[in-house]
Amino acid sequence: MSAAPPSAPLPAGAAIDRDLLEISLGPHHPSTHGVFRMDVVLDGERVVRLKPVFGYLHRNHEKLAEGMTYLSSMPFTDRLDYFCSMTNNWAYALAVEKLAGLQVPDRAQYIRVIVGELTRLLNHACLIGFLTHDMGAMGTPLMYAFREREKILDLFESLSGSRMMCNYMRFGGCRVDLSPAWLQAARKVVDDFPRFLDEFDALLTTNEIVMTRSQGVGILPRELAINASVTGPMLRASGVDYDLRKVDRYGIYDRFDFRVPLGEHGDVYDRIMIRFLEMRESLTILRQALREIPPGPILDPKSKLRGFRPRAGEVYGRIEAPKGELGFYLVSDGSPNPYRYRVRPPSLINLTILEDMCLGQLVADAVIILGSVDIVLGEVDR
Amino acid sequence: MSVPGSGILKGLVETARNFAGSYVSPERLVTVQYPEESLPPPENARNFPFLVYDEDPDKGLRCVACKICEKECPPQCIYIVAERDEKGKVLKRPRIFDIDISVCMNCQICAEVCPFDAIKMDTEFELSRYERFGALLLHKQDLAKSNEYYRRIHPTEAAEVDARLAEDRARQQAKAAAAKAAAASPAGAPAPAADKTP
Amino acid sequence: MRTVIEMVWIVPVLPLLAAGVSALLPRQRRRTAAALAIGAMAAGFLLSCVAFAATLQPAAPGAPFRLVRNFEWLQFGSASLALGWVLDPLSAGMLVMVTLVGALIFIYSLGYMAHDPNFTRFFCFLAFFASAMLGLVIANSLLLLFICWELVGLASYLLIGFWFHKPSAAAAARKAFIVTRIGDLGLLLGMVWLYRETGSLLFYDQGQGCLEQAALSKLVVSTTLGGLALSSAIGLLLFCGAAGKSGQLPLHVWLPDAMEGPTPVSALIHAATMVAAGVFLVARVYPLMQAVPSGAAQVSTALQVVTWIGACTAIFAALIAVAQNDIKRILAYSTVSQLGYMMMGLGVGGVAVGMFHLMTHAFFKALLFLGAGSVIHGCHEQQDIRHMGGLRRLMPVTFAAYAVGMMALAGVPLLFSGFWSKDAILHAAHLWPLSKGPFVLGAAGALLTAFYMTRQMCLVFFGPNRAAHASAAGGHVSAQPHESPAVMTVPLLILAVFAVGLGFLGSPAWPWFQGWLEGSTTHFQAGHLSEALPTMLLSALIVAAGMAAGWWLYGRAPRQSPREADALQRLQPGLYSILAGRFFVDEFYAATVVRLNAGAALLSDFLDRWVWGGLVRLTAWLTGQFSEIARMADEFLVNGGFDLGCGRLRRGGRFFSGLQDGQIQHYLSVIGLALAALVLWLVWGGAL
Amino acid sequence: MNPVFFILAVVTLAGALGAVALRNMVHCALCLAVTFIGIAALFLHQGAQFAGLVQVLVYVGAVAVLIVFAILLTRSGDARKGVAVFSRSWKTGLLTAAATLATLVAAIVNSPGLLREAPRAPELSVRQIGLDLMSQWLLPLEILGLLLTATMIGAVILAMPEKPSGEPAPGPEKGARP
Amino acid sequence: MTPLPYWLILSSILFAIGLAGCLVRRNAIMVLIGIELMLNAANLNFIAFWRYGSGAEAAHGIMFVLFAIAIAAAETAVGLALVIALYRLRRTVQVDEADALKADDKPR
Amino acid sequence: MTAASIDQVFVNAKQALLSLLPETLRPGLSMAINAAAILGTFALLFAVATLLERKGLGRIQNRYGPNRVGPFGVLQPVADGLKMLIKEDILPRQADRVVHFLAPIALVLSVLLAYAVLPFGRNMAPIDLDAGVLYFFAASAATELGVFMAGWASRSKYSLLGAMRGIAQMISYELPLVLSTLGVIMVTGSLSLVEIAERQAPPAGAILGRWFVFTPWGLAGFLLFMTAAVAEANRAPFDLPEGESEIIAGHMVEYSGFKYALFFMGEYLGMFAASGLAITLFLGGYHAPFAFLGWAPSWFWFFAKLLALLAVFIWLRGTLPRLRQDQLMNFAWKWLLPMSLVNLVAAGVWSYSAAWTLPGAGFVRWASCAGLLILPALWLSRGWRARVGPRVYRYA
Repeated sequence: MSAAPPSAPLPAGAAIDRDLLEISLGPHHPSTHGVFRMDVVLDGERVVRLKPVFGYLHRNHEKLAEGMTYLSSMPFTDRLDYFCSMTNNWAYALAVEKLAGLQVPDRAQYIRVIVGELTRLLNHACLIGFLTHDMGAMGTPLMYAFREREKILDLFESLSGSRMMCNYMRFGGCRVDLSPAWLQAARKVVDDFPRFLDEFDALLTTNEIVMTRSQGVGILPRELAINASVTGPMLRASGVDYDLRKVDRYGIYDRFDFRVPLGEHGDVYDRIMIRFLEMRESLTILRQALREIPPGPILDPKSKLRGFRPRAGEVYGRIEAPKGELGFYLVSDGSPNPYRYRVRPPSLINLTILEDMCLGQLVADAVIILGSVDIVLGEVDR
Repeated sequence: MSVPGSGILKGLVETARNFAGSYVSPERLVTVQYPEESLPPPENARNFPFLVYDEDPDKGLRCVACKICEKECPPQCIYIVAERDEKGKVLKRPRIFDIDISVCMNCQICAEVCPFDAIKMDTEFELSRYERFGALLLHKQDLAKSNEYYRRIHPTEAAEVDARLAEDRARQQAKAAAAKAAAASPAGAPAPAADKTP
Repeated sequence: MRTVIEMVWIVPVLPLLAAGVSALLPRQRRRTAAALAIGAMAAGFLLSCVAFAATLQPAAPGAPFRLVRNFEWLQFGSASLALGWVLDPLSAGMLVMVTLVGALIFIYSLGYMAHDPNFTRFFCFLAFFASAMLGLVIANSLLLLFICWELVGLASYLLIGFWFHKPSAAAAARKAFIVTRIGDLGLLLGMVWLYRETGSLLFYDQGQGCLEQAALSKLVVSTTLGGLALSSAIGLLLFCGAAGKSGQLPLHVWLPDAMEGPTPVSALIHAATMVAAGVFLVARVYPLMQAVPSGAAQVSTALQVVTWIGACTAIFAALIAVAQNDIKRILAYSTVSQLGYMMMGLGVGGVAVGMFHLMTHAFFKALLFLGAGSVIHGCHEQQDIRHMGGLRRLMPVTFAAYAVGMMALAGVPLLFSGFWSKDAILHAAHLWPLSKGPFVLGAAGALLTAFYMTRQMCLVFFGPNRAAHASAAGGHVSAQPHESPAVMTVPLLILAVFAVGLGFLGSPAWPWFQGWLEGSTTHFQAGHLSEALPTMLLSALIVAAGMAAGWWLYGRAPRQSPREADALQRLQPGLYSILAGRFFVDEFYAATVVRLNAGAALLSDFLDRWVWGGLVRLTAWLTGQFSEIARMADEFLVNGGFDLGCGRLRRGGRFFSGLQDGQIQHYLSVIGLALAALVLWLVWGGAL
Repeated sequence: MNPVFFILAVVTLAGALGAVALRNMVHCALCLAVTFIGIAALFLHQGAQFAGLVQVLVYVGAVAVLIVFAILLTRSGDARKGVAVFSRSWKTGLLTAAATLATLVAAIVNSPGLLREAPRAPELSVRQIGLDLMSQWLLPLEILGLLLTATMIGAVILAMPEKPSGEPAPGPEKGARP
Repeated sequence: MTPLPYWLILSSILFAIGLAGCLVRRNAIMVLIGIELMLNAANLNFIAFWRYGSGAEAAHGIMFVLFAIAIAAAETAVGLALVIALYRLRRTVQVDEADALKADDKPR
Repeated sequence: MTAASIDQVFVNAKQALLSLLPETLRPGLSMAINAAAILGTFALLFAVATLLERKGLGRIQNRYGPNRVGPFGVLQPVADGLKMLIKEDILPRQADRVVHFLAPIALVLSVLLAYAVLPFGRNMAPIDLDAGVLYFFAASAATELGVFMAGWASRSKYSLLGAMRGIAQMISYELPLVLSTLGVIMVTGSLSLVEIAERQAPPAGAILGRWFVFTPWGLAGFLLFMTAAVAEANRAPFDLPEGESEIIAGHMVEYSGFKYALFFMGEYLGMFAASGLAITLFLGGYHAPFAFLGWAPSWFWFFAKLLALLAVFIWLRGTLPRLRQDQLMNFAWKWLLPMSLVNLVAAGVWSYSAAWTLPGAGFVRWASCAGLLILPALWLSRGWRARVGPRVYRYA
């Protein structure tokens, strides 16, 4: 055990005579959700300084996109948040559609909502699984979540051809139409899902250990959340009513009846529970969408694959991705390639307040706080 | 609040149910013993691209080396060199058509942008090789698969493609016939130039 | 029936269980806690009644019923400590009294403390207190008694300081604890001494106990310092404890301050039960206190002291009570005064006289305190009687009950218990062979008692209501006083019945109480009545005089505003200020230490500045002169040799200070070496 | 001399030597544990079963671990170069120890009455020890209980870190973010 | 059976080693270790004398050892707490630097 | 073959074997046979347990678990063992070689020593020590040193953190562990495990054995003991010393190959030993649960109970997340320790009230004992209940 050298500047608030321990959690660590590193300075087991270090997975995504056509960037968006390729596609498609003035046909809108909400289900379920795994639950909830996720991924595969890297949406609609058989399968998945949620509920939400571990831990105050432009379930767990599906009403979300659950304490438990409740709301959206989906074309006839050149201009398109506000900022100079391409990744921005939440907590808390932020390093590092 | 410990008991009951359920309910025990049995890929499944040929693996390739796919390929894993004749004139077929499928990311964009339905997505996924270099760099002859194969793995899509091609061909022939008729009437025209469909 | 008597220890254990359980309860479970405490007390009361019934039958004529069960608590080596419990008329009477009064007060607290956030804790403490008190009562071992005694003190501390957020309450609790501790030191010393002399702390142990003949006869004959019999010396030490707990004269200061606790606490502890523990202790060890060598007919020294202190306390506290304005403080001083009466009764007339007053007093003082609590409750926490008045119409039930209590305390003849018990004391004092002093003091005290109670009645219940003045004068806005709920008034009425009826158990004509305590049967004999008639008449006269004086001063022309001067003050300003200042005992205690200190400092300063200073200056001058001469001699004669010596010394000092280097290991080495040398010397030096 | 005794004695003494002589203090503590175990074994060898087991439970299970904890807390675990391990007066210390040893040994050797065999095999059940503790030794036991309580409180208070004035772990002001 | 003097000599050596440890090492914890060794040596003697003594009173030796063990444990706890407190105060546990009671030259 | 002869088959076999040998060698050889039997049995049980754990966890998580090596994967432990044996033994450069080497040995040895007093069957206690329970705790006390040695010698921050956690946890939970056994010791008046086991035999004519777990204090003591035992064995939900989400594997992080396997084995052996003690103290030892099942040999019952407790261990591990360090400590000191003291009082009340003969005394006895346990339990957890609880969420 080596103390921080006495000459090193001490973090604010650390008692001078304490022996501080500096450990590096990551980049190869079981609980950092990828190649992410936290430089943690501990007083005993209490965190007095935490420096998130990322960039290990940087792939030059934004710069690459400026050198290729609009369409070519689509499969790369799959790899941002590799749990949620559908919503990534959607956000990008939304931005380009705004830029090019394309109209998405109704059926495609419905399909987008369906796959988007399915994505939310699988993301939240797995996140809760990962989080409880970080709490040491031996992966049991995670395995249950993965069991259900498989069913959704099967749906995605039979729809788009790939399980995770769907590359499904196109500017002005979707790539393939879904079949009645697919709809049937999707209904079955949606109908079965509540049973899994109940199972999860019994396993976790009133479990004393989970509550003890997560209540009052990693509190994110409302003001800080707003000031740090945190979005998504994190923000709503802190009690801010902000959901782009309600605020922007992009796509056709105004046609569905659903509620936005809000937390009160802004701690880890609230973040878990908000995701639980959001899954239930997603299920109601899905039921409505699967019931009401109309026939029709799935692609704007004005859209074209080859030689796509939107007019010059700039645009910002955003959606409520499972992890928060996912936005694409595009500048076009009228050429086939975007002039500027920028992603607003929710994971990265939600991660910026990690230290604020972790200070004064124990290492074990830091791990679950990180888990509760819900990051995917593909999106953080891009 | 209920009795302390009830939440833990509930959890224990839940895991016990899953434990027992895994013996009786195939819905819970979803694992497939992979090498012995494997799930059939769905019809839409895609993995790596291949080149479709009709009848002859070399001559029958539908590819005309137009290089649209090479340009659109996001990870730029396609390498095409068009065939030239002795005089250096570009012929409409590839001399080299390489795909480095260790780079390829299965996005299907090549297949989508191809105007000739010449490149399609395969469903083969067992691609492990023992060599580190070159084994996953597929050449034209490795990539060429017959249209029958294509029909087998993607029946619906292939049927659509076949129908479209047939329609195209019919239109071409009609057009050619019309042109021929027109040409035949005024003067002798260079004939086989219209034979550009593969 | 037999089982109940055998298992009388259950009586204190029940409230202990209740206290334990309600300590575990969350604070919202108010009803449960109250039900537990009251249930335990009620059950205890029933069991006590059964036990009481058993004691009605004396074991033999002249020997009261006594059931003793001892057991060994600790054994080390050959010695052992035994504890036990005893059931005799003394303890049975106390059991019934404590459980009954306690239960009533508990019920009363339901109403009084209804809005307190720490309701649960309150009942926990109450039950704990009751348990300790009951344990004290049935203890058959001075050790067990002492343990319970201290527990009672602890409970009292907790309850006085129940509203510990009030600094005055916290201070009062501390004061009570410390002052009684002073007395307890005496008790402890007495106990240890007794154990040394008799080898047993059991009161009754088949002839082996310390209160039984074998031990007493040994104690009586041996004397200690100043010819004092051992029994008296030990008895006096024990009395120190009793004086502390019962607020006898030098140690009475804590009791009035203890009124900072909630009123039910005042009623339970500082009127009815706990303060009676001192009296009970004296009664319990009475054989020891009164023991004189056989044949000698004089009164033992211990009893003389008890009598005089009791008498002085009685008159002293009564005087103070005359000039107090806080309704509870008046009652508190009255309690001190009555405790003095009890002590005096014990001294002059024996166990029965003292205990009889204790019993009657318990009921009517509890009644008075609860009534005062009801008044305070009705007047919105107003305790100053100058701000009351005219409550007779607003609180009729309280008034009636209070009046009964007041008359019992004042000793209104014939109908009220206080008359009979006080009369018994006065009668016994009158017959006391040594001096008539206690009788005179007691009679004066009785006069004063009647006077101040009348004053209080007049100010509180008669005349116009002066609460409006307080609010007009910027006090908190208070609504009209109102009658208290039934849960508070019903216990009052029950107590009132007892305050009236209990007196007939001990009237001179039919001294059943005395007979019961002594184990003889009694019959109605009107002849005794006539024997006591003169004293009765006298005391009736005294009471009448006191009440008349009170009415003349306060009732005739009721005061109109709170700020008006007191009637007595107008009459005798100097006396009044002394009395209102409570003879400045507190101030005396507080000031003695400080003043003494300051005076000593002044004296030292003076001595220092003038006497020693002068001497020093003189010496200095002389020395200066002398040194001038010496220098001459020095410089030329001594210097050479002295310098040499100094150098040596300095070097030696340096060497030795090097040994004293703060290095623990060096010290340890020296110790080790020395030890080795010592052993060597012992083994071989001795062998050779 | 009994071989069992000999082996145990050697182990114990070796452990003790290691415990005072090794440079690395953690090694010292571990050697100390070996000594304790050796002594416990000697107790067992003597037939003092209960005492031996208590020795292991208390010394190995608690005291050794405590010492190890203290070593870590005071960072004395690593013998740093250039820091003297032995005190300046180590010669005096050794001399004292040697003198003590010599004295004791001389005393033992010169006591003629000691050279005899053990009189009997001890028959002492745990129940007997318990009964003794609760009767004959009750007072010492109670006092010991009191002592242990006082010790516990004292040790906790001594080792409790002083509260730093102000906030225990001040983070940046919540919500006040530029 | 081993004769009694062997036990006593063993315990003497143990005691001497403990004493040496106490006197020779600079670290306060080592001093405590030395003390523990000495205590154990004493315990060994108790047991030996109990075993070889006349021994009618059964358990006296054992009792002494039991009490000694308990007290030694308490002593260690307090001693180590003191050492830790010392470390907090002075950042050192070398006994020869802990001589502040001498109060002259080294103020801290 | 009669039931009795099956019951005593191992004892008789050992006697037969010993009778072949000269008299002087017998005591030593008897010990050696015992040791060998324990080693063999529990090493085998260790192998079985790892397999069962992996299969059980798999099934709990809706997986198959290992099923490749041998039929149904039963040879998996063999494969694991082989793998562990042939893996490279990595020694960190900075590590203290000797201590690093000795740590796993010390750990496993001290755990193994504890087995010497467990009665595995009728007449099958290796040594019937008069102070058996004390011996058990004394022997297993040294495991803390093993953990410390491992953590310190590796010179890794993670392993040191893990070791500190481990020691703190083991010390804290040892107290309730010991205290919760005191009830049994008090009631039986003996520290000998054989005698304790015999006291729980079904009385003549009765069907149900007199297991201590059937009394309120026994049940509470059993639960307390098992909780503390789970923590002593560093098993979920108290597996903080090796909490892989924070400090990866704690004190074992720098170990590989066979030394790591030894640690693993130490953990399992500790678990078996604690379960064995729990069985002997509370679950009737080697006695059959019902008198009419007495035909099965006693050792069968012992091991059946052991496997049942093992299943509980696995089940808990498959279900529960782990606590945090401070919560773990609070739980030990502020809940478990007071509760084990209260349980001691309850046991006292129970044995004191045995003399009650009034009608309904049995019920009163039960009720008072249970109340004595439940009320403090609720009271002790009220601070926790005030802070932690299910929440209700609002919707925008």
